[in-house]
Amino acid sequence: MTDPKTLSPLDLETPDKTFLDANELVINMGPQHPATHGVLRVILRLDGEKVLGLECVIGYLHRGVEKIAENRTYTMFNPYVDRMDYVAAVSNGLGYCEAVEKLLSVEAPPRAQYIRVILTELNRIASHQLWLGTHALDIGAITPLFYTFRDREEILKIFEKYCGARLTTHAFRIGGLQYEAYEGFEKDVKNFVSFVRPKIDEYEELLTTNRIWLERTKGVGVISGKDCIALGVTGPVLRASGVKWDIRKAQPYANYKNFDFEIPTGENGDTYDRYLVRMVEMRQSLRIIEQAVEGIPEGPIMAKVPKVMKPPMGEVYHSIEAPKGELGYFIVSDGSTQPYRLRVRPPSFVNLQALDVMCRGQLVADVIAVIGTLDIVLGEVDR
Amino acid sequence: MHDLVQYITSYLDSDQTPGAAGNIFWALVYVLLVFVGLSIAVICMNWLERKILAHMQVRLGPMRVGPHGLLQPIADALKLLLKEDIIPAGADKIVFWIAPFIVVLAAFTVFVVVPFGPTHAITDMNIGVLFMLGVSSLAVLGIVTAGWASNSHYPLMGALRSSAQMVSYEVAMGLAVVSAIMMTSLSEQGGTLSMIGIVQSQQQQGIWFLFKFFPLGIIAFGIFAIAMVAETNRAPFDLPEAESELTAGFHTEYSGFRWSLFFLAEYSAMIAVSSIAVTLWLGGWLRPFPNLLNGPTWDLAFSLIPGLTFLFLAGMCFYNTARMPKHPLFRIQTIGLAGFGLVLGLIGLILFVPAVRVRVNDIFWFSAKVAGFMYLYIWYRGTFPRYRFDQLMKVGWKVLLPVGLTLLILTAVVGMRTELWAQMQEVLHR
Amino acid sequence: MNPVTVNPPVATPFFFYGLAAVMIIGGILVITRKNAVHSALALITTLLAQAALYLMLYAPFVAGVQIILYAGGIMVLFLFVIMLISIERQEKERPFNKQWLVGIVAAGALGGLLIFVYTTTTKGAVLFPEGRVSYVESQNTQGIAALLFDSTTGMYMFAFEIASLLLLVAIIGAVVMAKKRI
Amino acid sequence: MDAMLHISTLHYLVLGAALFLLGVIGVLTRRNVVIVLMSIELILNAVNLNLVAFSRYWQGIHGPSALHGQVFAIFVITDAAAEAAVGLGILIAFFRNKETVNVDEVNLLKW
Repeated sequence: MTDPKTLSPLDLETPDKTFLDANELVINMGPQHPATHGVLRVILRLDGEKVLGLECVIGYLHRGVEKIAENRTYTMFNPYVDRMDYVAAVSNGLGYCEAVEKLLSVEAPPRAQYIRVILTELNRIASHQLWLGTHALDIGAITPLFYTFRDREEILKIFEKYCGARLTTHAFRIGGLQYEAYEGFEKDVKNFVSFVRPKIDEYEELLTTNRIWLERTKGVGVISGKDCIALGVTGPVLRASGVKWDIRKAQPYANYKNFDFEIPTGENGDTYDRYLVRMVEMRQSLRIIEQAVEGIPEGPIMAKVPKVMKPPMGEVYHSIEAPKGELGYFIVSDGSTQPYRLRVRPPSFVNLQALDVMCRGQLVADVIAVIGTLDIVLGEVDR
Repeated sequence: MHDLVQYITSYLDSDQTPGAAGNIFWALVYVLLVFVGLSIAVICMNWLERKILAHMQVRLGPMRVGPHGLLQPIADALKLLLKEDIIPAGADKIVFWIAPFIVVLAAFTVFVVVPFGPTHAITDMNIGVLFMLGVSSLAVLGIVTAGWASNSHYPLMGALRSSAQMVSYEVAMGLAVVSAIMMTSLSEQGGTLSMIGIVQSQQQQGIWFLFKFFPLGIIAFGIFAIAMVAETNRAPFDLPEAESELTAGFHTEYSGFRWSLFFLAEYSAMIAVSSIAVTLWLGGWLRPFPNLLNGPTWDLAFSLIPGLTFLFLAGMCFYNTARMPKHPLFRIQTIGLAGFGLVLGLIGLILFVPAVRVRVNDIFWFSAKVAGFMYLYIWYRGTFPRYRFDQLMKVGWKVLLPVGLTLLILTAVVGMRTELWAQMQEVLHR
Repeated sequence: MNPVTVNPPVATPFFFYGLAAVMIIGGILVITRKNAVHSALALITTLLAQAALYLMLYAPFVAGVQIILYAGGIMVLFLFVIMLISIERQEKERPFNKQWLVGIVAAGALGGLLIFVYTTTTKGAVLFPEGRVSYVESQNTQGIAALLFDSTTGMYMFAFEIASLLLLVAIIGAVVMAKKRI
Repeated sequence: MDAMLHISTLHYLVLGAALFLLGVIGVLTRRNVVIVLMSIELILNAVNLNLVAFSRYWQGIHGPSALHGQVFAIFVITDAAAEAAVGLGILIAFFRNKETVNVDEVNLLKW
């Protein structure tokens, strides 16, 4: 797990003698720790409070999602993907459905695509809100958490009204949607947009110019764009480092090319920039939602998809821009009803690799901030 | 028997505190009163903090135990007392056992010299401020030993952080205090370290030291206000118990009764440092504008405020009683809330009795000022993220210390400007 | 600045003997405990009892300084250092050195000398005339300040400045000694 | 019995002497440098007690402003602070090099 080029493996055998004579202190953070966002275990090698290096130990939440896929039909596997990034279940579903659609060479009808975009972007806002709340909580500001959860509730209500579930929605079907948008869906979404816009200002009011917040986040966990690309880091983390890479623009899927939105980028690649990027992303998502709601076409919501799906032999890789970064599905089909192999490229897992680079030379308290800013979900890291 | 009665009643006419008057009976009564009052204040703080914080965070806070969660602190206390008291296997048992008591002792002993009024204090010490600073600095011993005795990494780190933090902020705190003490020397009876003397000196100079030598007084107060938050390990300086980093800092391994002692100590320490701030800068027990709005009419008007405050609180209770859902399930709660309002109203009415009114006025204003600080603490907690350790040290040593030193010199120069001016004239004329 | 004569407090002997006992027991614990933290805690107890004795001697300012500096400052430093260095090894080792017998004998001899001096009268006169502990309340803090800083009575001003210089030297010395990399 | 109940200067001196002896025993017999330093603090405190007691005695003779003993006590406390800081600094430097805090292992002039 440790990259030998950058870090010699941690010596966990020799016990640390004292704070003083030993230059290094090895401390174990997690898997039961309030700030590791789940069951992440981080082994820190410290000099006093300075981090010399760290190693992530993962797998405490491993459920073998990819293996399960090999024993399920394409349709049956669909709900499983919701359980990976449970914070952004809709995005996961979108990625999977589109990947299978690509394999089947079908395309969802326009109306389905529009509703998909609305739900996915709503989900992106929900995910970012949850991130903001927990991240601020890690840095010690307890109030934003309650604000974001209050507003996230509105999104979850829309999900619940649409498909009956709040968290693991299973909103999409291969080839389109199972449910037609309910009566008043558009009105709800419009209401939500006008409701949440001032709320985002409210979060920013609490944090953006807060001196302590600035001191805690500026210059913390800096990572350059080059390093990001080398490590495969994607999503807001990459964009905050100044690389303008968003799959919605770079390889448009699901109708995104019809919408007018901007990709925010940062300059310094520090925690504060990542915060700003995500805040702007929320606003951009609102913009997309507004356009999508205005332009929902009438028409069918399901493409013609066979009842028993037997995709032709072959393989397909399809990636989407999930809230946390590039979420890719690589599916190998042997022509049967079940995938021969399904591999997920989860953004959290890849982004977590950057933790070591970002934390070197920082203090213990910064590790917390950096874990928060990476926005990992352990369900997705461990799968 | 008659002597005893005389001994007891002699204090009531005294213009000194029982300790200074050598009246042991009343001193003990005051010790008891302060102890009970402090415990009640901590309980109230517990409830208020949760409620205020909750309302800041768009939620309700405790609502289940009693009307509006009024009995929640009592339920919490019961839970803590009944909880198993765990001593970790590798812990140093004696030290682990003693540590919380050191902290509590330090936090409570401070109140020996807190002046709730010119005669309402356990004793008036010649070195009151010094005593307060000294004793409150003893709390760090308890914290360090607690962290060490737990024999675990996180508590030890919390303890080391905490001790470093408290020791460094004591310096800035001391400097701010000295600048206030220097201001006392401008009054007729000369400079003093006695807590009561400091308030009397403000009364005599006709100005709260907060506004003295504007803006020097306010800056000194600001330094103290920052340092006191750090000193009590509260947000945004709550690193020793930084939840997200060190789980709970030095008291990670504590549970049950011992943990509740730390809790008690934290809140009484908050009240203690707020009392120092109130005494030094906000005129202690003096009511607002004692010199501007003087005369019997104003005196009467201000002395009615305590009673009115309690009547207002009682009114709030009755209003909420009327708003309670009319459902059999809520009957007990409704009655409870009404009863609570009744008690508050009775207290309010008692406070209108002239004999009580005169005696309690001081205590009311002092408590009201301290309560303002308590609200500030909660407000900070609701608003600020947490400082990082090096930033905290930077604020302490590189900002507060130089500012405090400069302030000290400036205060001395401004305070002695007439003498300095005279000397300069002398030199020039020579 | 008027001295106020007050009556001798009633319970003085009780408090004196109580505090003396605390101090002696604390002192014994300091030199006998294996664990340095226990020693430090015993020393803190001793120091606080001594501060109380200062109060009994009508020296409140010294008592205050004792609490702030000794108990709140120096002992925290001690505890800090004890926690920095490991003490697991010391637990198992013998706490006394090889010449402990010689040390105790030497200290005993010194003690004998002191007892001899205290008990012997010089030319028939008692060393300290009985009852000369005066009960005069004075403006203690102001008095000390007058001795330290006043332009007329301040005879210790120079010594005070030297003391501050000593502290400066000590600060620099401690930093140079303890810093890992300067 | 009266001498026992009437606390005089001598009482404080005896207490000071006892503390002083305890400190001396600690310095001479203990191996742990930290405890040796603490014993030195004990000695300094014994001296302080004597000084303050003398100051009291002196006040009885020369009036309330004769506080020289207390001033000296404050100087001694200052001194103790300096001593503790430097002593513990040396201790840390020593510990870093030798990984021990025992005085009888300090047997080299240079290492």
